[in-house]
Amino acid sequence: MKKSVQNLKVIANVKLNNDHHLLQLHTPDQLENIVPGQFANILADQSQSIFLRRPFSIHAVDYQKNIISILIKEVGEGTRSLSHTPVNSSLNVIFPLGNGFSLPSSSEKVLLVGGGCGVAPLLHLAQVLSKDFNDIYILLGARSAVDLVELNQYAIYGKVFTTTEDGSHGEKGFVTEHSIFGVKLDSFSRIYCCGPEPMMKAVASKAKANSVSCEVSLENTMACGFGVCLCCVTETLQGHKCVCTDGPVFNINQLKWQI
Amino acid sequence: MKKSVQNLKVIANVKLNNDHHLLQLHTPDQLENIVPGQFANILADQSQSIFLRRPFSIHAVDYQKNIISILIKEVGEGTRSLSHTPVNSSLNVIFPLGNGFSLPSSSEKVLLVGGGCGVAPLLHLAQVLSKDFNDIYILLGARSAVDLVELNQYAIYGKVFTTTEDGSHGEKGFVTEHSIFGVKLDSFSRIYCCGPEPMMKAVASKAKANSVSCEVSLENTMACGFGVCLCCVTETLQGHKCVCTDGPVFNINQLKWQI
Amino acid sequence: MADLSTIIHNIKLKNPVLTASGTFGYGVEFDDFFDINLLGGFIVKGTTIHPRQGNAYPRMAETSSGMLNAVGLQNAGAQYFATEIYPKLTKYETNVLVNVSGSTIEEYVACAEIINDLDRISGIELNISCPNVKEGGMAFGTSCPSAAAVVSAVRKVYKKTMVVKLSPNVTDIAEIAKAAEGAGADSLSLINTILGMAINAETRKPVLSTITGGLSGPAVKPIALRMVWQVSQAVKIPIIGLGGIMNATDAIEFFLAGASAIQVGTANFIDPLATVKIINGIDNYLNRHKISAISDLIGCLHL
Amino acid sequence: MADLSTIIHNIKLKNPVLTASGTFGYGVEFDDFFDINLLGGFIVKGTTIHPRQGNAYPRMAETSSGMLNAVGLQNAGAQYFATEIYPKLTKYETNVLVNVSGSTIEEYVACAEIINDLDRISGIELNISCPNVKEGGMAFGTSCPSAAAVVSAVRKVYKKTMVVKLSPNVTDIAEIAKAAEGAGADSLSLINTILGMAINAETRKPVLSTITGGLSGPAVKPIALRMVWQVSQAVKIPIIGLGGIMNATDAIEFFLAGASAIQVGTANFIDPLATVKIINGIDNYLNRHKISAISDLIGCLHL
Ligand SMILES: Cc1cc2nc3c(=O)[nH]c(=O)nc-3n(C[C@H](O)[C@H](O)[C@H](O)COP(=O)(O)OP(=O)(O)OC[C@H]3O[C@@H](n4cnc5c(N)ncnc54)[C@H](O)[C@@H]3O)c2cc1C
Ligand SMILES: Cc1cc2nc3c(=O)[nH]c(=O)nc-3n(C[C@H](O)[C@H](O)[C@H](O)COP(=O)(O)OP(=O)(O)OC[C@H]3O[C@@H](n4cnc5c(N)ncnc54)[C@H](O)[C@@H]3O)c2cc1C
Ligand SMILES: Cc1cc2nc3c(=O)[nH]c(=O)nc-3n(C[C@H](O)[C@H](O)[C@H](O)COP(=O)(O)O)c2cc1C
Ligand SMILES: Cc1cc2nc3c(=O)[nH]c(=O)nc-3n(C[C@H](O)[C@H](O)[C@H](O)COP(=O)(O)O)c2cc1C
Ligand code: FES
Ligand code: FES
Repeated sequence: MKKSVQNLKVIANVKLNNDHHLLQLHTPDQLENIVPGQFANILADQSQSIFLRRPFSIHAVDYQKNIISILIKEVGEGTRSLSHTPVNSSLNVIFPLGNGFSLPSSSEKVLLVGGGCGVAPLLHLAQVLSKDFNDIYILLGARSAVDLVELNQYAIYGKVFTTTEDGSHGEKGFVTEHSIFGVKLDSFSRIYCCGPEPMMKAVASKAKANSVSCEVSLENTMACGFGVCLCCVTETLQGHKCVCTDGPVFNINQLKWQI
Repeated sequence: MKKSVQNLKVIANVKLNNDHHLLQLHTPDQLENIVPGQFANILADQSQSIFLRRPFSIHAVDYQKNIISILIKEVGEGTRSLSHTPVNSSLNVIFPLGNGFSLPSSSEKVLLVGGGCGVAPLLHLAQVLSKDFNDIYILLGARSAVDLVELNQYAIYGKVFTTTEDGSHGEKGFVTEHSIFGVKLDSFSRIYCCGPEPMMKAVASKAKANSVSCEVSLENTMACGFGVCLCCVTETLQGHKCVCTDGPVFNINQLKWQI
Repeated sequence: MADLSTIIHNIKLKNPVLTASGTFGYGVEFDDFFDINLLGGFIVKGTTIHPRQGNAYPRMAETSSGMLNAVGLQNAGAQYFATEIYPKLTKYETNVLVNVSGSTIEEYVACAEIINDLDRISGIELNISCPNVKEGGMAFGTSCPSAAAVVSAVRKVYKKTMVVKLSPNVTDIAEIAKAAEGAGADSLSLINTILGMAINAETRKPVLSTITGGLSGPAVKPIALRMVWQVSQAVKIPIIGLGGIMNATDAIEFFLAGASAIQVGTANFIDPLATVKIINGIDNYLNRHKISAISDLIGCLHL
Repeated sequence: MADLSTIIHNIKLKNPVLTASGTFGYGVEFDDFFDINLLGGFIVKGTTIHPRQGNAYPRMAETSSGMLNAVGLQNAGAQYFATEIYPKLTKYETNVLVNVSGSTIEEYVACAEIINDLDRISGIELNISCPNVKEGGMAFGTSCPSAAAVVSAVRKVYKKTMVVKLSPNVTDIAEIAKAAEGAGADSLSLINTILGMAINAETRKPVLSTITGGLSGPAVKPIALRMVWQVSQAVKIPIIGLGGIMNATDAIEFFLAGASAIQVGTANFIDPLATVKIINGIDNYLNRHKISAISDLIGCLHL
């Protein structure tokens, strides 16, 4: 789909837990193909402390109803303001942006690993992957059971595993301590990963050790979101690349990570 | 009453016409004496274009219920945002500020002249004056009948006369063209006036010609509202005076107006 | 429809709205959003003779009504621009200017020479004001002799319209403006970003990898407007005003202060359609005020 | 409760929060709001040897995250201050500093001499940076020789702590800072307002009677922070940082950049209680980060 600037109507705003909200945004136009991992850059109410747009992964897409969903974790003023957008008001959104995950061309066994708010693009990814009969394992990590949102949604598309740091849900520990990583990781043909950078590096390192192809979705401070400001670079083997256009998804082999 | 910074609860917000709103603000503390003509400096939602507070005359005071009313005319972003403050939310208000009108010590025949949004402090003034058996004439001018708000409120406290530029209510023309100014103006011992500057100057000139004492309430661009920034000066015979502390009410004899 | 056309030396602009270098990529990034031929013109990214990787991440900090950037002139070099990017820009019918930068006078000259050979480029904007590079850049724009030296050296090799972009990080911008005019500038653009800094109180670190960076956005508008006004009193060549322009009203203010054209920078990030809205807004303003041509507004501040 | 005390030359402040000259009147205007003895100290309005009417109305323009003022040092003169206002200030137990200005070196000296005789005044802040007066003011603060001249002249007559307030309207603030230090300044405060301009597009007139005015508020914070950082690298005397401080986080940023104390200016207009909130906020920050004293934060930016 071509990127565009649109005023999307908020048709639902569901509070999932203390700091997560799920927003459903409706467009009157027919949605065209959005690649899982692409994101939207959203304008919050401008205030003294909110000047720029805020980027959010596209969490789910409903092509029938022309709805995109956004999962928002409150971390500062912008996410707080957006989390409290009233239903029926509209938000100014630039989307879809970025490259998205690369998808298998035939059925494969894939592992999706998400932690914290990094889970957002994985639902859409699972949704799309599940259409092509892939064998989908989804591992989600969080601090505690309350931080694991929408597990039932993921379960529609794949086998869901969890870890929590306090052991209140699934296995205790970090995602990379989950037993999936203990057994033969190379039974997976691909790993898709999204979450805090240390977690992604840990996953990438396991993937690399087992020679499994691995893609990660990076975050970065963005001013534009569509490749014109050059503020969002990450170091790659081909030099500085923009996370907003060359990414946010990168194959770990492209990155200069010490793993 | 000592000035203070308070969060006041909006207990009513009534749309009076296309661009006027009446806000009732409640304080949990007992209100002490507020002089008619004093004002409040209110913080609107801070945005890129609203940084400073906005000053508004105190329009009416209810000492029993601890309510002050504010009459707001929408002219820009700040007044637009304040006009749409939802009931039950709160506004940060510094009040009461400024000097207020000087009140007669015994019963007198007084004329209150207001135009446009300048009518705001006159209701409170009429309210207070009426307690001391003064004979109160209230002349209100506007562009058209729809712009004349709350006439019935003023009628509680005095005899109300009106002018409109299009003749849709009361006499046609500007306030100074009203027949009150045609007959013996010196039957009044005081004139209180509030409105656009050209109108106040016209009234002041009639008052001066008839040797009637006249007080006007000035507006000015204010940064603080309580006398510390020195941004709001007006020229007086005693040099620059702050409209926010030495005013907003001035006797016309203090001013350097060419009338 | 009012007459929005304006002239910058030899460049006739159909309307006075340009985009600021470093905020509009190479224009192509906006093709999805609108037809950029609607613009008076656009100015491509800062170009240098040698390819530059730019500064390390993080390069951006949000501030009150503004942002700091520390991009540091990341670009693939003038030769790459000429062979790989320029051909893609020839599809546009509007004016394209190239923002030229360097660490030494020789680098400026070498870069300008390459651009001089590109037919469809209407002019260059000589960036003597980039605060985000260790050598050269802003250093040239902060003293009269060095500004004059680089401007006159480039003047010798560059034949078309040469706009010189001034730095706001100076005591007296009018002096630098006069020096640039004297050395052969055809037009002046101002302001580039103002040197600023952001600190993360929680991590106790500077937000930017370079510690300081360049401030842009509405926060700087009052400063930009003042400088355009001061420069317009000091020089005869046309001025292109920029700094914090978000809407048509802001643009009008710059015309009144003396700018013959304006550039839109940071606003492109917040609203990619800002420029078209500004063009329409200027037209509306002129019609509402019964002013038939934008030229009747330029420098017409009532004092 | 962490140790918030800090030292500016001979002045021991119980906490690092002062108020900026011209934004806090003579302190008494805040008596209704809070006990101003809670402050580390306050700095009274710009005082000159001769009474000044200040500039004509309008003197203020709101801008994005900031404001312009063109007050122009309205005050009743040093003698009036000494006889009429000073006696009212002796009731305060906290530090009171007087901001001193002038059109000539002689005027600065004469004014400082009068203040020198006032026992309860802890120090002066020499304002060589006011952008709103025709003569003197900022002109002294924009070149090293003139800054040094006025500072050393006042140094001869003023015996207590002399803070010199620098202008941000310069190419290289570190140079001016060194000149002031060399000439005998005990401390430096920065920044004063940045020269800016506002235009009303509807009336086509400048908003301020003086055309240009001084910009303050959060819009200037990144610039102020950068300058405090630059000056802290250049001088040994303590720095008082200001410019756009609205809350405790802003204040912490200035300490990290190298300020030993801070001033709150424009924020007082928006929230008269801003200073007390900032004092509490700094205490909370130190406790949360387990830092026992503010002195452990000053200049401790992790690079
Ligand atoms: C491509 C992309 C996709 C994203 N998808 C989602 C999503 O689906 N759901 C979601 O809740 N969030 C997502 N984020 C993160 C989200 O954009 C930030 O949380 C948001 O911008 C913070 O805004 P704020 O005003 O609330 O916080 P701020 O006040 O701006 O910052 C609060 C804190 O968060 C940190 N922070 C701010 N922005 C980022 C960032 N981009 N990366 C890392 N740390 C940051 C700041 O340093 C600060 O400590 C995504 C970011 C990117 C780049
Ligand atoms: C002592 C005092 C009492 C006031 N009482 C009332 C009242 O009871 N009700 C009411 O509706 N308004 C009152 N006002 C005016 C009110 O403060 C302004 O209308 C308001 O500040 C405008 O804010 P804004 O953001 O909507 O408009 P802005 O966007 O700030 O300005 C919109 C337009 O209004 C003009 N303007 C802004 N402020 C003023 C001002 N103070 N005086 C004259 N023109 C101005 C601007 O130049 C501009 O043209 C009073 C003002 C003062 C000083
Ligand atoms: C991310 C970014 C990159 C920039 N890169 C350049 C550049 O390469 N060359 C240049 O002359 N100016 C550059 N600038 C400065 C802008 O062109 C402009 O002068 C400045 O941002 C002020 O305008 P604004 O407030 O409208 O953004 C850059 C600005 C930003 C924000
Ligand atoms: C209305 C106003 C009046 C000022 N008057 C003075 C003054 O008399 N002397 C002075 O040194 N600075 C004066 N200043 C500058 C402030 O002290 C301070 O340096 C500046 O506002 C930046 O700080 P802020 O952003 O916190 O306001 C004044 C500022 C304002 C807004
Ligand atoms: S955010 Fe602007 S280039 Fe990526
Ligand atoms: S508004 Fe600040 S002194 Fe009147």
